[in-house]
Amino acid sequence: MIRRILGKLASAVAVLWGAATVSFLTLHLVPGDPANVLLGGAAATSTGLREQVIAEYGFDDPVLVQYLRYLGRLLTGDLGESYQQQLPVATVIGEQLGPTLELTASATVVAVLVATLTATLTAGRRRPGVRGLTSGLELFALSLPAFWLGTLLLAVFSFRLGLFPVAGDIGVSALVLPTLTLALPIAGILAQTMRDGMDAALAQPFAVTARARGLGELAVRARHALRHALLPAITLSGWFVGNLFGGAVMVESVFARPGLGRVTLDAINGKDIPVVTGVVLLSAVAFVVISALSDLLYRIIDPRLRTA
Amino acid sequence: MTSGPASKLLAGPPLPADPVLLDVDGLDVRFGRGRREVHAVRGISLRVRRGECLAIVGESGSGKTATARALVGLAGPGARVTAARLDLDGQDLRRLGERQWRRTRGRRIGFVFQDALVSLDPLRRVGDEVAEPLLVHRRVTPRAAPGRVRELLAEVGVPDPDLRARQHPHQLSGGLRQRALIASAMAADPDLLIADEPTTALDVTIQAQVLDLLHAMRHRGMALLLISHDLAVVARLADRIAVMRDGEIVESGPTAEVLGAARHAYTRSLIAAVPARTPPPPRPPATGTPILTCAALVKGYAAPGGERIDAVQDVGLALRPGETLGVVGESGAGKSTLARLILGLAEPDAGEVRFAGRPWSGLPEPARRPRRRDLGVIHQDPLSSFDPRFTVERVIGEALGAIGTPARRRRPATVDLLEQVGLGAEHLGCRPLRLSGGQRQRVAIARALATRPRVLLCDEPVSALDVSVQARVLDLLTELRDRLGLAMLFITHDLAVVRQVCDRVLVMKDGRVVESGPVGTVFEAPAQPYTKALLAAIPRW
Amino acid sequence: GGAAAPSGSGDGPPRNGGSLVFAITSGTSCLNPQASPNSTTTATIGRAIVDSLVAQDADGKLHPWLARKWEVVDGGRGYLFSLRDDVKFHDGTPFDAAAVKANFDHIVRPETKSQYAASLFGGAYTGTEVVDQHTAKVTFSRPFAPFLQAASTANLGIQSPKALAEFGDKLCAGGEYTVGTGPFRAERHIKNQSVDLVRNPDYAWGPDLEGRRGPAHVDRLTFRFLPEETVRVGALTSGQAQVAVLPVTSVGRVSGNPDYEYHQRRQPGESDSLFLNTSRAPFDDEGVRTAFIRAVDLDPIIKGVYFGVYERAWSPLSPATLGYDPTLEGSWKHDPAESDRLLDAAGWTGRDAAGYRTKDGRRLTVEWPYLDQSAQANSVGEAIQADVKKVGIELVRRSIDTGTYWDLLHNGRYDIWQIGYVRAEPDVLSGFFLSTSLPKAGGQNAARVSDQQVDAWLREGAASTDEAARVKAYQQVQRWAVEKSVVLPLAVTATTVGASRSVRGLVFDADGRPVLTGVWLAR
Amino acid sequence: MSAAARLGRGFGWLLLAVLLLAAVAPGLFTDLPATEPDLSSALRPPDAAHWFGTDELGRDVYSRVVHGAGYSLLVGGGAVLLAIAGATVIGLLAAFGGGPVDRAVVGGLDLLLALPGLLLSLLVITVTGAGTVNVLLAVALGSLPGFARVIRAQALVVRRSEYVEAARCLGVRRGAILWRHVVPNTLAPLLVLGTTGVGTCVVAGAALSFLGLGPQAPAPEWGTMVSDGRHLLDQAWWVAVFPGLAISLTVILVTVLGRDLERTFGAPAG
Ligand SMILES: Nc1ncnc2c1ncn2[C@@H]1O[C@H](COP(=O)(O)OP(=O)(O)OP(=O)(O)O)[C@@H](O)[C@H]1O
Ligand SMILES: Nc1ncnc2c1ncn2[C@@H]1O[C@H](COP(=O)(O)OP(=O)(O)OP(=O)(O)O)[C@@H](O)[C@H]1O
Ligand SMILES: [Mg+2]
Ligand SMILES: [Mg+2]
Repeated sequence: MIRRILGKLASAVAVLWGAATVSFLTLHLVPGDPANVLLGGAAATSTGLREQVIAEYGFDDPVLVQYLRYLGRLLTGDLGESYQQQLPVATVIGEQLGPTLELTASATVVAVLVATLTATLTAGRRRPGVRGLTSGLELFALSLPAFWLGTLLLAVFSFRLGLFPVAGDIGVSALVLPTLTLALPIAGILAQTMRDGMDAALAQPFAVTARARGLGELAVRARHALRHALLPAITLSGWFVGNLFGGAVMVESVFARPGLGRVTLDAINGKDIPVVTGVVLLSAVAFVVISALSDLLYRIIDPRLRTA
Repeated sequence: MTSGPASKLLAGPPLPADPVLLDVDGLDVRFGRGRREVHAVRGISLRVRRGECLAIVGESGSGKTATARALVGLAGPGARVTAARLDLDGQDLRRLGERQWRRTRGRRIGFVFQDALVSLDPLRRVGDEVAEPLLVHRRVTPRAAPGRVRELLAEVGVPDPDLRARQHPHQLSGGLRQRALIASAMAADPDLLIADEPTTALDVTIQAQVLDLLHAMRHRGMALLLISHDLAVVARLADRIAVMRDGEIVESGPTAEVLGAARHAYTRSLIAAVPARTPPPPRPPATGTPILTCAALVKGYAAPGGERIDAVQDVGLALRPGETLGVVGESGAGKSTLARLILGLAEPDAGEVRFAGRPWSGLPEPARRPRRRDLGVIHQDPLSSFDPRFTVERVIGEALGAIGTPARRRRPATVDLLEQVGLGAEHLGCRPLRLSGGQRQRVAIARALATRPRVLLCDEPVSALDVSVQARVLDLLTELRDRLGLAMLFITHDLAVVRQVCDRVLVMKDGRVVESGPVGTVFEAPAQPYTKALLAAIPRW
Repeated sequence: GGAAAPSGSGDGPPRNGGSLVFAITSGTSCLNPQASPNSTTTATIGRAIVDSLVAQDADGKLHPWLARKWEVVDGGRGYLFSLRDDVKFHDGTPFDAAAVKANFDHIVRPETKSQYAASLFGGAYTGTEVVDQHTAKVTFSRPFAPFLQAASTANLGIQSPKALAEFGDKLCAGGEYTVGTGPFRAERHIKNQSVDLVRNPDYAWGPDLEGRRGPAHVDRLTFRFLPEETVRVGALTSGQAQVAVLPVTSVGRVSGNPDYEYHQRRQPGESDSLFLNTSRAPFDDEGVRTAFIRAVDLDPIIKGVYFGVYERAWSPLSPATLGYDPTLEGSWKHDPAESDRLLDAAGWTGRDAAGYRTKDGRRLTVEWPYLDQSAQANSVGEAIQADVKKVGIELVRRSIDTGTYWDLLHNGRYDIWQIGYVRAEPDVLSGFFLSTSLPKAGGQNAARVSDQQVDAWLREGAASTDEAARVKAYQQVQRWAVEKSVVLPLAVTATTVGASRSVRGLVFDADGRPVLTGVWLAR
Repeated sequence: MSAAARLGRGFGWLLLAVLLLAAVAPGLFTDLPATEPDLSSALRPPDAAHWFGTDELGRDVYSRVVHGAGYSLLVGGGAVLLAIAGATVIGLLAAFGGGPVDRAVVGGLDLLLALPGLLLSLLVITVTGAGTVNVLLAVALGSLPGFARVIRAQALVVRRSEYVEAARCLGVRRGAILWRHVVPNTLAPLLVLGTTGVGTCVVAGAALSFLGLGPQAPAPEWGTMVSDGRHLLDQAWWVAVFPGLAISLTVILVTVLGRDLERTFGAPAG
């Protein structure tokens, strides 16, 4: 057990180190002089400023020295300072983490609920009507790029019908449309995966056995098949995190919500490499945490994976 | 034909006066539609009385499972079931609505499905699975359920039922799982218990225990519908036997009658397929220098928990030209690991394999490659030993290519080989998936022979086959051995098979050789209790 | 456009209280007006928090503000400001000459990394002298007339010296770190979301201009950053914001709706223009430049793409700026035939398979790199691209990133550069056409012109205190730029603001930016 | 399969064929220019002359959607092909390179998987700049790790399969085993993976375009069209809605047909 945990930790550290290195490399591959990026148009208004910035950030040191210094700073938890905002990256990201977490958490809940419901209600059903309709809807949902779905939802429910506020992160009602935008495409894929899992489980001998005991259809689904359907769904967790993040970038942009997505886009557009690096590291951490959690969940659901 | 002593002991007393419990007439089951329609069951009639045991036997795909499932209304999606009569205790099952079916299943008909190993929900505790029919049919209150579950598990002979109820299916052995399933099927005290192949997945020793258990159940007045492809298995239990083939019942009657004086040719072929009823005369012991020797082989694997499993411990053997050596032992005994060591697919941790008088284990693969042609292998599961994209011609052609047969001479050589194993040129273009099990195994044998080996290693070559097909393949192997003078190493868990084909036998348990010697000696006078148990479990009548 | 009477005045006395939400385009990366680039967002928010020495009215006239009066001394090389003595910063620090010195010195210090404010000193600032507690003298190395207007901007607004010293590198974060003397006190800034301001009840030193005297009427003023155009308009129409900067696409809907009041002010300064790089081929040839410009049928483009909201520009200088040369209007026509003739004359006589002109086997290609743009700016670009294609010029538009942007700009590796620049002062032209204002030196001379005559005019305009002389000098520059075809003026941009009916007292400053001191909410 | 399902499937393939045809020869479907502005007919609603209306520069939206098919399918298909090609090399290398190589490759893949696809794509664009080819590269890199993992897992399965062992026992050489058995059996499931991947990649490409990182104007790329047109949703819904529908339709088509392929060819050993 301890060895397993240590192994996991080691690979987590390796992933983080890799992420840090990737971001550092990106920094050095980016065309253009970082001093220009930092100074904007003021690059040369006063001589000396440029040199000062270069010295301050160590742009003139050998790459290896810069890399080691960068790693060293990371080890002490220092993510550096945003070029654009001249604030510590930790502050910049920290300020925006809240809204993104709120959005992704609510989207996760909605997506999982919707997927579970549709999967449970439609799995194994042969009636082409219901099943065709739901899988059609699912297909449609997953075919909608987040930016497009969001724009449509806004146009209809906010501008036309005025049911929800157009923007901002104030109150629950402002969260409804962004959540749906983020959740629906994910729910589409999740529902399909879960239904496939459920179909597979329902075809298993144990499901037939359960029916042969006199169990009703719903009971077979809820007590037996659902857990099995969850397993492949959990396998999607990595994909899920990636999609949540990618979706959040879009949703935050379309709904003009504050959050990490906006920060990332701004940073990428503005070549604010320290912030980009911070985001990369954060998402790597999120991935590591989520995969540890899904691992745990897997073990909770599937006793076969627990060591005897 | 004489009934063995075991069957005298076990067969229940015929109770002709008992009323008919299950009355089926003209049962028809079809799957699919149009050109793809499968007519699985074709108008069969069955009758089971209270307390009686009826066995349905027949080869794989004959429609046994389809029949059984139709009886509980679970023939499956896409199945169309019709019947002239389908009565349980006077009630017409054809008219049942979904709710009434639910009240019938589990409560009136208990069902133990084929595939005991996967018929318990792997994600739930064994106790919950056993309790399910109790709770669904409100036989006990939820509070009282655990107590009743424990009683049930104890009744079916599960030791330490408290612990087992709290465990998950994967923590139970196959035999225990099958017992738990039976306990669950019996929990709500049904009138009829349907057991579909209750022993196929099990080791011989455990198989005997489960059959004993089912026999004991019958004494509680429960009627039993037993389904199997193995005549020897049902002979011990059934009052009456119905023989199915291609969806029809070709013969039925009291057990002794069917076994003793089978009228239908198919029944007779089934009976003939039961091995080891008449052991072949012992052949003179082989002499000469062993072509294959293993000395003090040890192989361990790292188990998930961090400990090591010694799959093979201190195993030694010698195989001489023209000799057949059997290796037996139950699942996990280390037989396949031994085979892999001999094949050079795994390297021993200690010990040595010598082949044709020269070292074999521990060599780099390129050094072994030219000598591999002398060591043929037949795998347990022929299908997975073929590249799914290859035709029969390519499968065998590859083997021929490996010994340098030029491309243009491969086709006639392939046809030659196919003919040797009883197949023809018409099979050249087939993909393995489209061949029957017996044909696949023949292709596998043809491939093994393609390199003209001196030693043939067979790892469970017949365990995946139907009894009747199994008999034909065994005949083929012995015939080839005699004709080509091959040395054979025959790995199996089936002692009856060993008895039929081997000269000497090696009994393995937990990676060690517990007993070895000429077949006759070991079978007639086993020295070890483990061997005795194995022998006692061989089904026979 | 131009200066109109403040709207909504005259129906009863202003009511105090309530809070106002202003939906504004985007939070810039730096909210400190002294360090940020020239941005409407910073200027608008900054104006509500910090006061300046002088105030410029909508007509461009200068009025006393924190400076009671001023005097130009040393032949235009010095400005002597007599300061008010009754002013306090939001943090309680009294306002005095030392504060002025602290601010101006702070702005030009390299560590401040000022991207705009420092340039308002024209590189000529030599220092500020504290003559006495309430008299400050700002001195320059040469006569520098544009300074007074510069001193009226929020960028040179006076912030608390205590805050400047204390917060140092946090100033860009805006919010509570920006401490001024203005009608509102900054409370907090939530990045990418909003800036909250609260009323400064002590404010009694606003300039004597309509709607700017103070104190403010609303208790709370919130700027919401909504870069997504539809969302911003939605915020206004759904009542989540009372005032919103409108995208041109929505002007029609709001201006025609009686529930809203629509305000439009032309922005002064440098019109949205394309500068043609005269320092490299093919635009080093005046004929090719003229051919390019004549090939563009600008009227329908500007009218179509901007929905008739922005006027078509004729001069690099906006009509809302002192010194605009109205004679340039209609001075040239769309004339593809003339373009063809000029290009033939310039030797671009070949044609390649794609229909583009060639000379010596080289295609007539011009490159227009741009940083990410609005959809309209893109459309204008695409339309121009299609127009010049008709005369055989290939226009390659390339979206680039910030790093590349500065690289290309500094090194002159482009043919066309698009800039617009808001400032109510004709001297902006110096930034664009002075030979020393090359981008690398911090200027905007993207056409890379170097003409002694032009330099002379511009120097005269900057040095002279005589308005007529200045106007003449700057008009000559404009005419020259159009005649020499170094610039293709596109559109006179405008501030377009929609406000709900209840909003009263909204006025605009010389830059066409909303001033919120006098705003109040009717019931 | 029911008659209706067969019909639907036939129709689906037909539509995809039409889409592909539009991608390679848009001229067959429209003779209106896709990039030529005609300001006199800006923002016309859909009518007989302009089936999908016109945009703010008076360009025919239908023609732009037709011409845009090429970009979307190029990005979607190209990215998938590129990703699969890269993933195959990497996956096989890992599966056959042995312990250290495998660990290194798997570590690298884990790292890439740890970064959301969009973030990876954005990083690529940061380095390479915007543009069609760069979007293609970015999207390909974004989906490569997923593919590579599948391929490696499949290659491992194949490598350990009994038929590979059988070939070894026959004395077939390593190279021959790799080429004859492993590669074909590893790549078979990719057909399905690839088709469904096209849909994902089309969306990913459109998303990048939406963020302003796509093909350069005036290329009629669907994502860019939605992005630009959404500001006009009030006045001229058709400018954004039709390209949006085109994206959805394409994704649905390739997804459905990919699943169809899966049913037909998937898991042949089953
Ligand atoms: N759901 C199904 N759809 C189509 N065909 C089926 C289905 N279930 C069974 N069959 C076919 O019906 C026939 C009878 O199958 P069944 O399972 O009853 O055989 P069985 O006698 O139980 O064989 P085994 O000994 O292998 O269990 C077979 O040909 C089988 O392929
Ligand atoms: N690759 C492996 N890694 C870890 N453990 C293994 C491995 N192969 C076999 N074992 C273990 O070694 C033991 C012997 O396995 P082996 O396959 O040799 O048994 P067997 O006698 O062939 O059984 P069966 O009759 O079920 O085929 C088992 O406990 C098995 O779990
Ligand atoms: Mg069966
Ligand atoms: Mg084995």
